Amino acid sequence: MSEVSRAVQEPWPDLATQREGVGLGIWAFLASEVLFFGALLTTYAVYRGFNPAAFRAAASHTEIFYGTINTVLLLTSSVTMTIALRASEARLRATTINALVLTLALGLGFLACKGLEYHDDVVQGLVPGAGFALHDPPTQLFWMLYWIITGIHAIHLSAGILVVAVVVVLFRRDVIPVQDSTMEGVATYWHFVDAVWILLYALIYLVGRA
Amino acid sequence: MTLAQWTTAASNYAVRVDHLFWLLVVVSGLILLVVMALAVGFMIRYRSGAGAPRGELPEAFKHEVEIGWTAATLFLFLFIFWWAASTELSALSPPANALEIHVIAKQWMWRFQHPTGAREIDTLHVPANTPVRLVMTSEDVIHDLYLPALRLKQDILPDRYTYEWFTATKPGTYWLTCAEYCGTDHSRMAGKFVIMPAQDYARWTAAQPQGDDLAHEGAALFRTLGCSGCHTPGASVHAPDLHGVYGHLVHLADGRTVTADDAYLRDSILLPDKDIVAGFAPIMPSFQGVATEGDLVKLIAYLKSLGTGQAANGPTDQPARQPGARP
Amino acid sequence: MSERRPSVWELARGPAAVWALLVVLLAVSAGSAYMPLGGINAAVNLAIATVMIGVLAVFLMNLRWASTLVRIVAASGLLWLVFMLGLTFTDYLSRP
Amino acid sequence: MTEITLPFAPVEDTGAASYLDAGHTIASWLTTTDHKRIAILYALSITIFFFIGGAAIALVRLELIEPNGWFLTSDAYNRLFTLHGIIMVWFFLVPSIPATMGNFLLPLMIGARDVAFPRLNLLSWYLYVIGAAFTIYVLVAGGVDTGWTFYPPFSTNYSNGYVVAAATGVFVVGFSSIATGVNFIVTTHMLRAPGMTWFRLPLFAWSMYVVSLVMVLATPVLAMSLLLIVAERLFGLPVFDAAHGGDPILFQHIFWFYSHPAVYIMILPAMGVVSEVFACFSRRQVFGYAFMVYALLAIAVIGFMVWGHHMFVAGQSPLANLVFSFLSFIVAVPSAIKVFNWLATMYRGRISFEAPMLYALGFLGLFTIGGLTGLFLASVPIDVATTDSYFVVAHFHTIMVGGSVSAFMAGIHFWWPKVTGRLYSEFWAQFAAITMFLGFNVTFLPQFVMGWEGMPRRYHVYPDVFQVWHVISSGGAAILAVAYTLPLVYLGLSLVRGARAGDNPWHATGLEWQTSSPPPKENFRRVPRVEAGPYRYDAAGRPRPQGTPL
Repeated sequence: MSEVSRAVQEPWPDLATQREGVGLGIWAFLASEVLFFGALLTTYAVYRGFNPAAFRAAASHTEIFYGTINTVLLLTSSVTMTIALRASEARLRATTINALVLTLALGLGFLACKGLEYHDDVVQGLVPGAGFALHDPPTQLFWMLYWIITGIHAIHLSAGILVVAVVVVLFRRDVIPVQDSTMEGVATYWHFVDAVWILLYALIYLVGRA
Repeated sequence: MTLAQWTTAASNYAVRVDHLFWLLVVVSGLILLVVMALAVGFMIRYRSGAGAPRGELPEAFKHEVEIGWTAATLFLFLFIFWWAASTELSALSPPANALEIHVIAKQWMWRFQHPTGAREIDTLHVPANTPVRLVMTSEDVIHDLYLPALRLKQDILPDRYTYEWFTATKPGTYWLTCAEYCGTDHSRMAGKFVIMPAQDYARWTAAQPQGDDLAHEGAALFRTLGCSGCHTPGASVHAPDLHGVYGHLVHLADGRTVTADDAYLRDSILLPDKDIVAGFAPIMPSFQGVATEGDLVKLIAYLKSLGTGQAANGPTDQPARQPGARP
Repeated sequence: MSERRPSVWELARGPAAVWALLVVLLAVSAGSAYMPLGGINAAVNLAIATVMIGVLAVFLMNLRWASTLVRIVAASGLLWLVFMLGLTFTDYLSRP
Repeated sequence: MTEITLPFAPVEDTGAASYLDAGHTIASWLTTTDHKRIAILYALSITIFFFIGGAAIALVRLELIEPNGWFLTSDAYNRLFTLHGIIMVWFFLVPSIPATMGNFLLPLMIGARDVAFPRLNLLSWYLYVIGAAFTIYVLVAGGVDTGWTFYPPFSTNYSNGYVVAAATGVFVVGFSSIATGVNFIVTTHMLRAPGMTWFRLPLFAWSMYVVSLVMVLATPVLAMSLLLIVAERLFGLPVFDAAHGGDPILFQHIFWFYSHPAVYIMILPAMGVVSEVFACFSRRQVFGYAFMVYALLAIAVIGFMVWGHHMFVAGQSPLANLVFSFLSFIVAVPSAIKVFNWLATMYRGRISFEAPMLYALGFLGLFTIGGLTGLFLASVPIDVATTDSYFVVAHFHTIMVGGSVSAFMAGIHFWWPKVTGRLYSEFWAQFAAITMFLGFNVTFLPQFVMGWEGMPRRYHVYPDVFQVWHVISSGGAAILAVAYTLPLVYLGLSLVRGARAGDNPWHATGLEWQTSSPPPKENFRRVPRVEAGPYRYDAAGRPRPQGTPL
């Protein structure tokens, strides 16, 4: 009982309403995020629509190996995150923390892969500007979008990793009980970052392969 | 300067715009008057302490009133939209024989190039009662050619063409100025817009110091920039023959078909890999940074002089060719 | 506080099935990208990505169990994205 | 106002500790999670920026007395109007009503103890402060000259101002908007008092809810558009570079996808405020309450589909021009309905003319003018003729200053007794309201005229034929400056020597009037139970409160 009352915060009347409120809040935030990425998608769609050949040529230089590995890593992390959320609802403290740590590791693995991939891209001269490796000017549009979109995605993922790390510490030290409504928000946000990546995978790595 | 140099409506289109404007002034003036009269009337009649009936109104009545003024507003607005839209649509397409003048804007001046090769800075002479089509581009930021006497504005973009056309009717000296904020001296990027009777215009252009007309200068550039090395029938390099290409349909390597208009030719010179003509290898280098905006105008004029394709009245002479227009 | 606590396996079973489905879809998508289908490649890849995101949203983000309100909020982001794409392309596709 | 005997006893014992007494240290304010204190923090911050932005434009108007300028360089002039735009739009108008009155009143009006996420609420203020710090840095370092619209390629490659810092400031303050929006949405959904159904919400609460939707769905797009500008300027990426096949017009699409709804972020809360004021000072139920709600929602949704009317001359396709023109006419319908409903609210009322009502009446007139001139600009040929001229400047100032700022003042005066527990000088308040209305018209009506005659906006030097209008306009601006400074004085004085206001000085019906003035930290000692909709006044003008304490 005291655990429950500890999890309820001002101004909420009870834990159920609070969970619902956090869920609604995070979804409202994600609707906002959809439009944040949406502006980039619109840019991508317009530029690709008018430079289809250049986009195919440019995209074939992306590292699909890293891209695919990263997609699998993120998909897996979503599953461990779901397990963490369900465990927290069932008040399984140890399982929650373990699943979160696993999620954290997968997220860090993604960033590590991404770093290697960025390194390769730079080495191959795929940073738009003087000395860009490809000939046709509109190919730079694709790579401009590549850097911006994956960069912003990586920042989102890093934020997710940071939050998960903090939550793990708070759970371990028992500062907040695991059934706290925090998990609801953290999990939903994490899945969103995963969902964005799934779309990016199709827009960045699978173009111009055939 | 007189105010008339700004406000005179110097074309039939401008007169139509003024009609629409005054219609709107009258309509919105009446609405404003009604709103004000009701507000003041209620303020007096129903002021606190005044003896006036204050009973509730029946709900059904309220409902009908709401529906009533919603419908009335909607129909009025649709009427205005219809009027405005038809004014816009009536001026969409320039006639095929329009006189083509090139406009190049840069911080903070205007360059105008007439088909005869006459060119001027910060002053634009046009013949009256003759359709004129402006083909405009910018060398730096976005500008906007504002011709107040014609009620016309059109943004001018770098690396693109935008278009504008009009048939001026009232000879006189008016203003032209930049209407899109473009930096420090935006407000000084102004000049004169001179509408002259057609014969005066002809005399004026004849009197201009002019070497060659645009097409001849373009022909010279075609050689000095090295275009002719490939784009001549006998060249060793396999490149498309450009005779009669202008206005012609071009089949591209990826299966699309485009019309060779100003925007296409410009892109082909600057972004040669974008639209590869079917049957040719993408070997042409980009002339980005080699050919200036002025050079492009001349080159395209030269290509036009080589004869136009079957679609002479077609796409190029279509209205308001927009920037971003992609073949 | 006497309800039975589920085992880890019970918790993981559902998500693991979803994971398997997603990985299969990923494989199909990546594989199809190498088949020369012309313009259909992009359509297939986007369709599979949409399905994957849908599966993720419905089963892992719990939209399946969410209130109508949350579903409306989730849909509104997409609807507004449609406004943005739709009207922007009204311009681009009709430029002469 | 005629003396009205209250049919109910005050529900709170006055004299109990208010939120103002919950700590008197600076730290107690800077770490507060009380929505009422955060509202005060916001109010102080936006007031500072209002006067900075006002000072910038005062210099501009002074300079424009002479056609060729007399004390500013063109660069300085350009920086001043840019700064005026950036500050007034993002650091005053957008947060003005929602972050101050919305924060203070939304929980009170719906009978909640606080907003849903109090710490997020505080975070949103700190985000505002961080964004503000960037803007102050830009101001001190030497300004930015892109205009508030940041159009590329000028902003990315040609401007020599502090574009990156300015864009970062706006980017950050955008997230403060999003945080406020999310907070209000969840608050309105989850924390309404028992019996407070959706159609019993006061229209101000409705407007806060609707504006939150717009903030949440529009602001991220602004953030991205600015991020792209920064990416191009800072890293040289060819984002909007036509030489690489990019399109500067695409920036305009993305930018206006936010910036047109931003106009509704500014005006929807204003509509909410004046609805409250009209009902209270007409002693009458708002006419067509349900239609008012639908109109708010319609404006919010359709308002997202009209952004292209800012781009009729930008190089958009003729078809897109027609579509956006059509939708712009459609979005004007619900706005018109609201004007008629406010008028009808006065019909058969018992109208009294305290300061809030005077401001609201000023709003009504100016909003009508602003809305009607909007019809001109929705018509493509008229827009082509007048866009980027003073006609547009006058139009949107009539909506944003004549509309939103008038409503902001109406709200400040209406709820001042609730917020501070004090009454201000009614005479000076009425004087300021009338001066503001007159000053506004003297400033902006001439701008309509010269705009139609062709005077382009953002012009440092101008043809001398327009001088007479500029001089009149600058004179009006001087009157406005006085009118805006006056409230600072008499409202300030009321804090030290104003009479005690009592819990419900206007005899209004909303829940916020049923707690003490100023309210206690927890808003209500006893959670109210809501039994009816808002704005119930009997035939004699006596209020019947919305709820009773449980």
